[in-house]
Amino acid sequence: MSFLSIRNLSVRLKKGPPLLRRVSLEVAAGEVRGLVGESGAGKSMIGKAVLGILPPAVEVSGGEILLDGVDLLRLPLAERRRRVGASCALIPQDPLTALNPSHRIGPQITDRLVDILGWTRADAEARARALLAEVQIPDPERVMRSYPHELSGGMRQRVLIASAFAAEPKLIVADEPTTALDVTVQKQILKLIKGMQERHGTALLFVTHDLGVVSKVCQRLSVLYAGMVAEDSAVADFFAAPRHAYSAALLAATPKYTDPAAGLNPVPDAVIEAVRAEVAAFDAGAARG
Amino acid sequence: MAILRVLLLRLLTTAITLAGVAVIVFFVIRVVPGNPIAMMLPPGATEEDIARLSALYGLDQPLATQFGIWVTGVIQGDFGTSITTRQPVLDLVLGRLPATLELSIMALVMAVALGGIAAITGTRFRGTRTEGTIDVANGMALSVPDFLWGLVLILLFGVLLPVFHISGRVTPSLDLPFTTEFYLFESLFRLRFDLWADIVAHMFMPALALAIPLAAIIGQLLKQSLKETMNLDYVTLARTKGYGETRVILREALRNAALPTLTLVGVQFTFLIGGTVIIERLFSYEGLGNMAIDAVINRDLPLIQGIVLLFALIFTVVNLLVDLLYAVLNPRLRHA
Amino acid sequence: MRGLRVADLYTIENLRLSLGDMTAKPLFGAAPRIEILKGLNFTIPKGAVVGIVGGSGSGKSTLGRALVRLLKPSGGAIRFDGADITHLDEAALRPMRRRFQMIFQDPMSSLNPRHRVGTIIAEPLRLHGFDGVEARVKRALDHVGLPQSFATRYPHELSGGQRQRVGIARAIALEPDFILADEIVSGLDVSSQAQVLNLLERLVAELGLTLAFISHDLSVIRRLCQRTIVLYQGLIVEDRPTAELFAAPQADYTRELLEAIPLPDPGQAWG
Amino acid sequence: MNLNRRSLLKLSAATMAAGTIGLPTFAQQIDELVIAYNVNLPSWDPTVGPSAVNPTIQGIYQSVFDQYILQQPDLSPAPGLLTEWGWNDDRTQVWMTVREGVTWHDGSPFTAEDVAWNLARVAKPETGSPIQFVWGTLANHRVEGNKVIADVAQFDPTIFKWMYFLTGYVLPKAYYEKVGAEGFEAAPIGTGPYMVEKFERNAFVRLKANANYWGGKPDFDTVTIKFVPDSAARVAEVESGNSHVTLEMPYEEYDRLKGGSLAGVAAPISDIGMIFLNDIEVMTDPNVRKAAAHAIDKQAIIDRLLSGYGVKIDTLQTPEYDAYDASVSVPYDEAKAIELLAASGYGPDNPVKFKIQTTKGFKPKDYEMVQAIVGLWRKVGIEAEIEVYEIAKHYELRAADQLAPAAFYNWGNSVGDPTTSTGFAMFGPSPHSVWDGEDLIGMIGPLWGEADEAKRIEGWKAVDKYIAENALVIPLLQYVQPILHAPGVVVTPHASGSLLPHLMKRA
Repeated sequence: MSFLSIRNLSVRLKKGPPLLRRVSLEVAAGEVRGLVGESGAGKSMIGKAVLGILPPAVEVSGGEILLDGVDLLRLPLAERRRRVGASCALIPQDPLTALNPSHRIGPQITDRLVDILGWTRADAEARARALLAEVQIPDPERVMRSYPHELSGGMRQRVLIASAFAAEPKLIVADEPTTALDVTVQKQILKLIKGMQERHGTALLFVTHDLGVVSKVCQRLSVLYAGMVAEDSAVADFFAAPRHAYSAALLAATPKYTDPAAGLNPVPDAVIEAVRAEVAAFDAGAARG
Repeated sequence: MAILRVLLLRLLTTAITLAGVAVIVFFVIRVVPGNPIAMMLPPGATEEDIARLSALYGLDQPLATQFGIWVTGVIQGDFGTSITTRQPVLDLVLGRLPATLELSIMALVMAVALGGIAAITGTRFRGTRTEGTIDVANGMALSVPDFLWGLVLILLFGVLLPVFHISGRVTPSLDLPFTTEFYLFESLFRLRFDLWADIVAHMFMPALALAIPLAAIIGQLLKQSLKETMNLDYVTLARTKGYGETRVILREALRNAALPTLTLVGVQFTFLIGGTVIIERLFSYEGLGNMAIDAVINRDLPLIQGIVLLFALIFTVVNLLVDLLYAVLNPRLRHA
Repeated sequence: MRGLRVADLYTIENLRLSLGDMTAKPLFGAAPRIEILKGLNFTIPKGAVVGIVGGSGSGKSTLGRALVRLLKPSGGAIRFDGADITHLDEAALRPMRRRFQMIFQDPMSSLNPRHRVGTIIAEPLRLHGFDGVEARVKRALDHVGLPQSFATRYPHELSGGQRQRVGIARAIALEPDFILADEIVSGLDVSSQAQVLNLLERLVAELGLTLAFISHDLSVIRRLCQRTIVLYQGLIVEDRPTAELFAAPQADYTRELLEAIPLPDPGQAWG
Repeated sequence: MNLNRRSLLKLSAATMAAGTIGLPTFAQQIDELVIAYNVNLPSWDPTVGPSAVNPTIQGIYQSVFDQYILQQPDLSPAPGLLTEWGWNDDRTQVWMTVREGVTWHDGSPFTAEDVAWNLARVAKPETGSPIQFVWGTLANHRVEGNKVIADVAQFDPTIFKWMYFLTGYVLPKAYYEKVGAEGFEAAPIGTGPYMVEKFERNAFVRLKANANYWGGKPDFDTVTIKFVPDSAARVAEVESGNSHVTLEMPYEEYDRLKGGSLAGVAAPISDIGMIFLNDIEVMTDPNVRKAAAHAIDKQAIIDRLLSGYGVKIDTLQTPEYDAYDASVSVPYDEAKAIELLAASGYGPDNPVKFKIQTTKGFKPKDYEMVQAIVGLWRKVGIEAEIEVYEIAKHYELRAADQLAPAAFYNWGNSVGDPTTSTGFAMFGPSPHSVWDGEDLIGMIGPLWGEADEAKRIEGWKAVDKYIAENALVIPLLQYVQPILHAPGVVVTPHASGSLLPHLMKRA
């Protein structure tokens, strides 16, 4: 059975339009699933719903989020928070804003271990040092005493990765973790995440808009459009032959430096029309049901 | 390095500011109508009496000469002698300064506590009726000036439900073993909690009256700042770690949200110290402000000069402290 | 290339630019200068589309701002259409400003949210004394493929791609000789990105524009630009026709950049 | 930071807790009398500096120090430290018999030497007595047994009245010479009914009864005088039981509280409200002055603005003063005012215009009174423009003879002598007067040195009558001082306005 199993998850703006329309997907233990789509497709809503960090204006309107077989949505808030905190983690998008500027690095890695999981400070710090070494940060001791602003963007992202792996989570949500980075740094970070994920056997829900990144990191992917899953495929299958017209168009629009003539084809209007019709039909069905 | 630079620069500007204040206050209070001699002339005095008394207090000298004498004295630590109290100005103002400082600090502590609690509660329950209630209370606190709060408090806790003292700083019948004028601190230091309780019962209302408007400002600003901070990535990240909402506010957001509030609180704190003048009068609290009003009424020129200079010094020192505190709290500045 | 010098719109010689480091400012005196651009030499021929690429901190955005004289160089020379604009003051620059326009990365922050699209495009036209402003606004909207009805909309009512088109319309309405596009597609979805790039390509051809295109994305550069300048830590490490550069990158840094790009292809060797 | 935050929270929690502990005490039986006083006491020396001539703090001075001559609550003199006094026949010497058996608060004996030293001290210009112009009229002070003799340098018929007026206090010679001015400020002693036990500037003074007081030990052993300048706070003080006695509050508050748990006395005091007229501009026209005087309905103003607490006056003398003449009357007469103005060509359609200055809040309802007067004037054809000034500015303008044509002011005269009311207020050459008419100077001039007391008083009465007939000043009212007190204490008001603890008794 999958570690994470999302079934018919619907999310909407409070008193507003749906943002996710009965999304279902599975992430097996140790598996990396990519979530791709254009902005507004709802890809990062899924990760937020799992972690319980949906914006205040957004609510879950239906479905189940089974984590290790337990539906998170039915748990009391405190219990859900504890369970998620113990077995899941987030690698956020922007390393510049995801570290608290007034706390030193060390406590930002060890806090969950000490405060939530009840480790001793010494154990937690030893763990943090080991992790910082694992993410190839030179002189972990010094970095732990540093403040975020003393570190470069790439270093901060490494800290965030180390922090995400601190409690040996079963699942990590990586929400566009390299979008803010230079392409050369991106490569290092992606390799790092991939390597850590493989070594620790962690399942990864990898949210990105970049099909190139997906092709390097993920085993399976879900293509989203307008809050619906357009396609759920193994990565190799997808790039060989996308099944859905929309995902095919998305692939065609992605530029490839190796082939200047290819790519840069905007998604054809016909495809957009077709997907819109699909959404309309879905909403009509939802209204009836 | 950054802090040292700020400190040096500020010491320099403080000196310049104080010199400017000294010049301005000296000449302004001699230009406005009313002079100390007119204030002490009884019926029947003649022109000769005016001249005689003016000469006695040195007021017959040209302004520039008077200023020269005063400045020379000030540089040597002699701020002159008060006309009404016939005591050295420096002794008088230094004797009253601790009372005002204690009152201001108590008010600041209360304002920070009240404003902080309001902001944190409002943030914790944002979007609910609790936040609305806090906003309304904040608005009310802000729209009423401190001395009116003083009157309201006197009626509430002085008359209707008499739990606090209305006037003074300490019950006159108590024997005070103090060697300093810092009663509040010294009573704690000497473990005389009976005296401390009496002093607090005297300070409570004036301090609260001063604190309420500032608490409202702190509450409003800090809440706004907290709410913005609560949307930042590191706060979201902390939530995923399993922390509860209150813990997230206190641990992750508060310190960062407090920084922008801090500078403003510094400015407002100087207003609060200014507010002690009228509040001390209302509560007959024996501080600088109460003395300042008497000094102005009696046109006690040397005393007015001394008090204004001291207030100016307090203002600049407070601003300096706020800047330093800002630097200490903000790691970015500290390491720059 | 030497023979074509007369046709160069921009000639950049030994361009240096340094900025004060306020974090290290001493008690008295000026802040120490940090050198951002360390002596650049290149030309931009009329009608060319030049890509400027580099990582963060390479100085590419600083270079762009120097070209349109939003920043003042600390050394070297910038010649624009034969005129030395290196040290011109603001008053002297004002009549020239129309001729080099800039499109920004974040269209939302560069468009006044209180003004309608029509006003946003018309305002600089009026400022520079154009006649027939309304007709020009309509033409500009046509050029960027937006319906004329968009003139009455506000920026927040538009999608990211549409906003970026408004930014382009505003720039081309002034009939400039040169447009600097700074990371204008990096915030867009691939589909909108493709649309905007196609639009730029068409406009360059139709209007005979000279375009400098700053980006960190080599895939985009390759599609659009005839020539590519690679910046690394304030220096030009490679300046060659795009096709040659991609076929056989010469600088280590260029190679590293190319190899780091994840192609949408699971089969790519990406190690 | 954590430590700070925690300690801040702790401190504020402790503050809350302390609020409930530090309850004020509410004594049913008054052991310690607490008085909420309306002004601060700046200085303990009652003979020099501005405090010495501030009428409002004389009550505190009189608790600690004795005056040469005792003044009784009705303003009349009685034997005090001096038991007898007078001039020799040709008025070239004064003599004073000093009471025997009186001791200073430190136990040392009070002697004639003390009296002579005091009189000589304030007569010297370098001492800085504001009343030196009075004390300087005596010279060559000397002691003969228990008598003090002094030569009259310049005859002043009021010299003995000053001995129970401003600066007329007796300080201890030996002690003062020992401790000096600063030492005396720190620990003042006198011969008065109370001794200073503790003084906290701007806060309170704690007094202990003088068991050896020559006039008998006062009723209350301990009296604390709290300085509470704000009237709302003073009212709260007595209402809450924190203080037993207070004075000077709005009359509405007085009326509200005196019927309930508190008692009250409201007696007329030697302080009047008046309008100075300056002989400039239209005020040189007698018709305008008289019309202005007749147009004011003083009783209505007292009733409406002061809740009836005030006594209408038509001269600068109140009924308690020596030169009071009930026959002089300037009645409210609107028709007469209109008639007078018409004679000078003014009327409601062509009003006479001038400026009137007033303080705002210095005396109860001062500004409101002037507003009401301006309203009454408007009805008869006087258009007065109000200018508000500070009391300090009033003094300065008056000393420079630059007051507006009309200026509201109050005049205290606790000695009750006409020289210190009409005399200084209306005698042209005095810096206090703004009326410079030669005829009045001629009338007043001889009275300064008049040795025949009956003739002197009659002379002043004639002056007051002349002033009233020609409307050279507009007297308005005599103020009434409201005093609130707990039922457990009986307060005897003093017509001088001084609130004297030793006159208070247990009920």
